[in-house]
Amino acid sequence: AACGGGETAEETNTGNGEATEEEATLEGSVVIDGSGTVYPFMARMAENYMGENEEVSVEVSRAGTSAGFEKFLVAENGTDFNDASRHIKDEETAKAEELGIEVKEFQVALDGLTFVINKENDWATEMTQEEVVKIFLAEGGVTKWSDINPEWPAEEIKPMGPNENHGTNEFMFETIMEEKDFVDSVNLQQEYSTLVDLVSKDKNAIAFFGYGYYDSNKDKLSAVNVDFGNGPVAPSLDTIGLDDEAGYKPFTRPVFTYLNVDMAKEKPQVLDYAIYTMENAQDVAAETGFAPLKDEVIQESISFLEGLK
Amino acid sequence: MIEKKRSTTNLTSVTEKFMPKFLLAIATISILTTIGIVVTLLTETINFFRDVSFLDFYTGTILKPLGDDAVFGVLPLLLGTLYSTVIAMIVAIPVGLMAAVFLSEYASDKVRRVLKPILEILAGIPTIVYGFFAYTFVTPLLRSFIPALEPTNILSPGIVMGIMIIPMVASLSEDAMSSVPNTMREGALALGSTKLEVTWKVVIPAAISGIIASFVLGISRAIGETMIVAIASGSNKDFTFDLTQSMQTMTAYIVEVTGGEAPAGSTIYYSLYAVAMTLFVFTLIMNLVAQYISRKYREEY
Amino acid sequence: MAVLSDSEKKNVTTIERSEKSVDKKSVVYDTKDLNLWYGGDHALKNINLSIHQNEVTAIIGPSGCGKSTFIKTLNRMVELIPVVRISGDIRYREKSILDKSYKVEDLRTRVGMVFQKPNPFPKSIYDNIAYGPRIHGIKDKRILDEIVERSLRGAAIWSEVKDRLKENAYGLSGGQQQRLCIARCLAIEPDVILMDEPTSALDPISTLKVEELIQDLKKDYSIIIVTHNMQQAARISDKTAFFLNGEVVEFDATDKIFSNPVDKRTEDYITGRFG
Amino acid sequence: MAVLSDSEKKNVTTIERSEKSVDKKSVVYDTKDLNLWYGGDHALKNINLSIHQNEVTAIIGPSGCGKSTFIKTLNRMVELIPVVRISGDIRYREKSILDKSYKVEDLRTRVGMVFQKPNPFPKSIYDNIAYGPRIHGIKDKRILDEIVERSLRGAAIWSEVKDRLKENAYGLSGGQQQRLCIARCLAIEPDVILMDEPTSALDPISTLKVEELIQDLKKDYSIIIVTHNMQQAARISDKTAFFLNGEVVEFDATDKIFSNPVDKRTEDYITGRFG
Amino acid sequence: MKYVDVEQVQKKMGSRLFANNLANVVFLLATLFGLVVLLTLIYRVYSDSIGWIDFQFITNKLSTDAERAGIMGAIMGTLWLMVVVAPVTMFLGVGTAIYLEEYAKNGKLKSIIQTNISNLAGVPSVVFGILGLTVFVRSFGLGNIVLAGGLTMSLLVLPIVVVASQEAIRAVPQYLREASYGMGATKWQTIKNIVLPAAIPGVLTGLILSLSRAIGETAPLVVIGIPALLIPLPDGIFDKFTILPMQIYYWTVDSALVAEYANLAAATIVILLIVLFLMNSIAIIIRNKFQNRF
Ligand SMILES: Nc1ncnc2c1ncn2[C@@H]1O[C@H](COP(=O)(O)OP(=O)(O)OP(=O)(O)O)[C@@H](O)[C@H]1O
Ligand SMILES: Nc1ncnc2c1ncn2[C@@H]1O[C@H](COP(=O)(O)OP(=O)(O)OP(=O)(O)O)[C@@H](O)[C@H]1O
Ligand SMILES: [Mg+2]
Ligand SMILES: [Mg+2]
Ligand SMILES: O=P([O-])([O-])[O-]
Repeated sequence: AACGGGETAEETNTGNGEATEEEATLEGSVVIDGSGTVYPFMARMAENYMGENEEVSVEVSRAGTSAGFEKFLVAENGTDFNDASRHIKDEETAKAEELGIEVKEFQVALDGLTFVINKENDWATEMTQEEVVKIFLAEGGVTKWSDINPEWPAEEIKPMGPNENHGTNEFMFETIMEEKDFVDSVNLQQEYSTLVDLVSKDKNAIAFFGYGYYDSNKDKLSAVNVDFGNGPVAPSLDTIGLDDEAGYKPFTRPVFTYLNVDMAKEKPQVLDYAIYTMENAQDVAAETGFAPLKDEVIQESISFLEGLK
Repeated sequence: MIEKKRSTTNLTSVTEKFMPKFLLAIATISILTTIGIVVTLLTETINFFRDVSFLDFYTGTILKPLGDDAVFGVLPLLLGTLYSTVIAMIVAIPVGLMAAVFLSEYASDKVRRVLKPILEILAGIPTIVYGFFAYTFVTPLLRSFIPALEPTNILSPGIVMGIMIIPMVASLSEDAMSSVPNTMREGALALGSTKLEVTWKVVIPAAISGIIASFVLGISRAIGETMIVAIASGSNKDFTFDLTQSMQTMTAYIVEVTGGEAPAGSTIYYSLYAVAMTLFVFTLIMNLVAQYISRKYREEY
Repeated sequence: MAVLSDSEKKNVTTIERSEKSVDKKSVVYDTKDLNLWYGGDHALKNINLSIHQNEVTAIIGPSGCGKSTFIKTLNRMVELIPVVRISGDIRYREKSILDKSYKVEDLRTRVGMVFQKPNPFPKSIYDNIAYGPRIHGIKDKRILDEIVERSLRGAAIWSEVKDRLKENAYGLSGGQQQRLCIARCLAIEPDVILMDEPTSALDPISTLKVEELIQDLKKDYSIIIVTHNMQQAARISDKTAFFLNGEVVEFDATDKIFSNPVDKRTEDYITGRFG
Repeated sequence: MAVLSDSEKKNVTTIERSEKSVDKKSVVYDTKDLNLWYGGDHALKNINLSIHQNEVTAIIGPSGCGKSTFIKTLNRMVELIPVVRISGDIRYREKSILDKSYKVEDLRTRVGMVFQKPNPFPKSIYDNIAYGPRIHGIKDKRILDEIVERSLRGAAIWSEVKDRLKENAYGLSGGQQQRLCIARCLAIEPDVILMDEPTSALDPISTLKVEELIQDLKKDYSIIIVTHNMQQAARISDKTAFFLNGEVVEFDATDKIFSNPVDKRTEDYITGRFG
Repeated sequence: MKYVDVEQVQKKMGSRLFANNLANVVFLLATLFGLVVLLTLIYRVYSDSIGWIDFQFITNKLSTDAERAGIMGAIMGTLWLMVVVAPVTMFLGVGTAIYLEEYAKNGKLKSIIQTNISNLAGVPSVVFGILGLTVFVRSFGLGNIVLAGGLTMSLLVLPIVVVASQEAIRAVPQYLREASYGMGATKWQTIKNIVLPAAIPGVLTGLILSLSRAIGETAPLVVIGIPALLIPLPDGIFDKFTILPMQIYYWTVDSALVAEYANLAAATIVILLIVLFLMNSIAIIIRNKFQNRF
């Protein structure tokens, strides 16, 4: 592969001279698992970090938010960070307390739950919030496109999304569907790549996942513009970031990474990486399809982390 | 010289006594491996059957390993495995057998010397490469004929698996046919048979157990094949009979669950072992059957 | 007797004629300047032989002299060896069998062959015999049954196997297997039977039985037999050809060859001075 | 010459003594009622033989009579075949070698063996010769060099190979290979050399060379040689044992055996009436 | 009564010969089918990789950015894996073969070991992965490092080396052993100095074939858990690692997300196939060179 000129660009926008000197002495590993939604963000972050810290190995996996928490909240050999596309649940917090693990939540970016359809699907490009949710509900009574709009094709809809390992699944189920059951025909997958592939090849497919995966696959997928009551809103970095009626509001969500604070105290490279992540969160978020956080959120996180030193 | 000899005698005789025991210890590693496999699988499988009843597992048509209402029925996986195996063998048996007949009965020495190594190359290609081939080439190709075919489906990996198994069936069947004595061929030719008749009525019946053994080994290989299905057959766990659909095999399930890194101790983690145990037993039976059949045929002449 | 096709009518007349004058029996095989090479090895040299109907012709000679090669040339089995080259002509029933248009399968249906080592198929006794008729298109069970019985009777083995026709032929003794192979050959109702040392793998008693059988078969078939055993040639054959280094040294009535050979080398050979 | 250990000093004296009175040469091997079975096969029957120092003893007899078996029993090589059972006694230098406490490796170091087919190791000529000394613990390059040269000279092959000691032994001709094997055997400075048809795979000229060598070696070693070739036995041996069906029919001075055998069977055999 | 009517036979001959000739062609085509697939596969992979294989691709580290991604990590991982697999399988495989061929009596134990080895050869690789995961990664607490993967792979390919070594040892002529014993060598001296050196080409061939199997295996490592994105190069057998087939796997799976990953996968396949081709060529050269030495 041709060597990208991007390398130099990235070097210039990271850290100051002082930080680099400090990092030069760091070594060891940082282990991150969790959200598949956050994965592209975290992978890019890790890659950038390792470009500057040759001796540190940052390992990023994407088992899904819930599966990730199971590996984060263990007595021994747990992960250092768990990325999450939802808030930590009460039972997970309880487990952390039981194990004596101090967990700290850092918001890293904003995401919008995006409903994607096949490029050939030229009818369902706009739906109301109610319509799009109905497709996924067991009691929604929708099996064919024509059940939503009689003018649409009388073909079976193929709803799909991430499986229960994923925070996105739970966000959909708990927040959007208000804990009503999924329709039986829903096809739940482990890998986001599978969903992208399936929708890109199936005219009747509709899937939900984080905006980032739509953003990087715009050539293969179309997004549904959702009408939340004020006219259809196209998901985009702008609309996700907006906090008003023109925004993508009910479908937006913060995404996080959870830090094992004990590990950060024990392993300097973990703490260093955490700080690095917060310092660069805005830039990397924009590159990987997330709406960046506000400065004050970032500052708050950094000062907490600096306090751990 | 002989004095020196004596000084080494002690060491030599110690080595002499020690070596056989040491080598025996090494040789038992292979047995330990088998024991390791069986014990590992069995222990966790027993744990699994504490959570899920044996009957439910082997008669259940619903497999939903995640979420609060997890259900473990292995039939969808068995069906997926059965489908991929049957499709593979539908490709591998006729093509492999015909290739074997060609190489053993029709081809001249020169032709055989060119074609056999090509089959061997085919057998040496890593399965991941076949997986890539199935997913990025065969599936799109098939979809242009069968529009209903899902992007991941059981048909395409089944076919590619069959192609992968062709060399195995061909070479083992050819071995069996080549060991049929020439006098039998001559006897049949002298009665006015054509080559096809000699092959069909004399050589194949005489070599039948070796040929069947090659089929059984092929089946065993198809049951155990992992990467092709893991890449190209998707992870649909529905109990469906439609081969244009995605279906998961036992092997692909194992890859999916370990790839998602199910935490130790959960039911889904144990289910990994129960499925692997089932897979292990199936392939073991197939291998033993193949060994039995081919041992029987070796005794024939 | 046999229902003959038109093309064979001519032969029938010949046969009848020949029965009158024993000396002028009709010619079955006629080789003209037959030469054969295995690669560069000249294995048959200018063979000119006429083989007559309803006779037993014995081919004798020391090991490697080309006996098997010659007999395998008569039904073109020798062509199975890729390096073989042939020149000259072989006429079977007046047609050149080396002709491209002559189908080997056809030839081999009319010229049966029995090999040195009994080579039954790994099938039942019945299926061994029925093999030939079946490939030639006979499917009728009754007809097959009859062919099987007749062939086994013809090979003097019927009484020994009639109760075990469905058993595998490999259960038979060596001598029985050889007679089974002869029966298998009879089942295609050949005109000529080629035999390459058919008794060399057999014990004396089985040999005797096969020899008797050959004497018996002579009535209906023409037989060409290769043998190492000179006593055997003397016992059963009408004519004998003595081969040496790929050449026919002498070919004459068996009595003549064994009592009064013309060639010194023949004499040396039959008196055991070499070979 | 060889640096002998204490345990061998005794032998040295024996050797010296024997040189004085040729008739009463010291006994090297003595077998008492030696019997050997391959499973149920009785291959050696009540063998009683005494073999003397600095003599060539030939073992003759028809194929399968047990010659190889006997000679392989003398260095216990026969034990490599799992089904072998032995009874009776073999005394080598007055010690019973069938005794459990007798180490075969020791025995085989003192009793060298040359086989029918030349069997050099797939190593260089040098390494072939040095193999024995090395396994017995000699590592010093200078000593090894000396042993190699002396052994090759002893086997009359030094001049032919001295410039190619580092080449693979398989590059030698058959006769050279056999002499190499003899040299290899000399390198362990044996007391006795066993030879099982050492020339049967060689051409006449090589055979002659090996025979001359054997005559020469007799000065320093005791030699037991199995041969199919009666002329060879007559030419090179002092004593000859005639084996038949696992028994010793006659054992005497070679002259006597060949000119005036006692047993009818010996006579029949050496005059070529069977075997 | 004549049943085999010469005319009938001749009449049928045409169709029988036609069937035979047809069969000849069909069987040839069936044999060539493999060739066609092979060529298609190679062409497909090659054309997908055009423009993607260059020096940078080989020497760069892994990256999520397709333009910058390289396979140095996978290459290093593969090499380190070999550092574990080669000696371990050699040691276990040759040891087992020597025991079976030279020491074991033709008894029950020998037949148990022998049967066991042929059964192990038929155990699906994914099951070995589970063994490795449970024993090496978890019970021994090694984690998903080169050593754990290497040990797993060693057990997987062990039967190949054992069988090849057995054949090689069996091919050493008995007369060489006899010659050695005849010089007073002990059994082990004979094995060490004569049998093994003579068998070594066969053993090496088996070893190379087993290594090429190990290089191409994916399933056991997927089960053991190789991270999808591992950028640092492994420095030893205690480091985490990835190997070429794993990289192909992840890139193939993710090719739906980033189309260029398919090209990267194809390029990696080309490299992998070249490596395998070279290894097999070496094995064949060794085999041919030393085939009929005795
Ligand atoms: N397949 C072959 N390829 C090359 N040469 C052959 C082949 N078969 C036979 N020959 C050679 O042809 C010559 C004649 O062989 P043939 O088998 O006809 O002898 P034969 O008279 O039948 O001997 P035997 O009595 O030993 O059966 C011999 O020199 C033999 O070496
Ligand atoms: N390994 C063996 N297992 C069983 N029987 C054997 C074995 N080796 C030899 N015999 C039998 O022991 C008898 C003597 O054999 P041996 O090899 O000693 O004969 P020989 O006199 O050396 O014959 P030749 O002159 O052919 O070498 C023979 O009947 C032979 O069949
Ligand atoms: Mg012959
Ligand atoms: Mg012998
Ligand atoms: O992969 P998730 O972001 O849905 O947990």
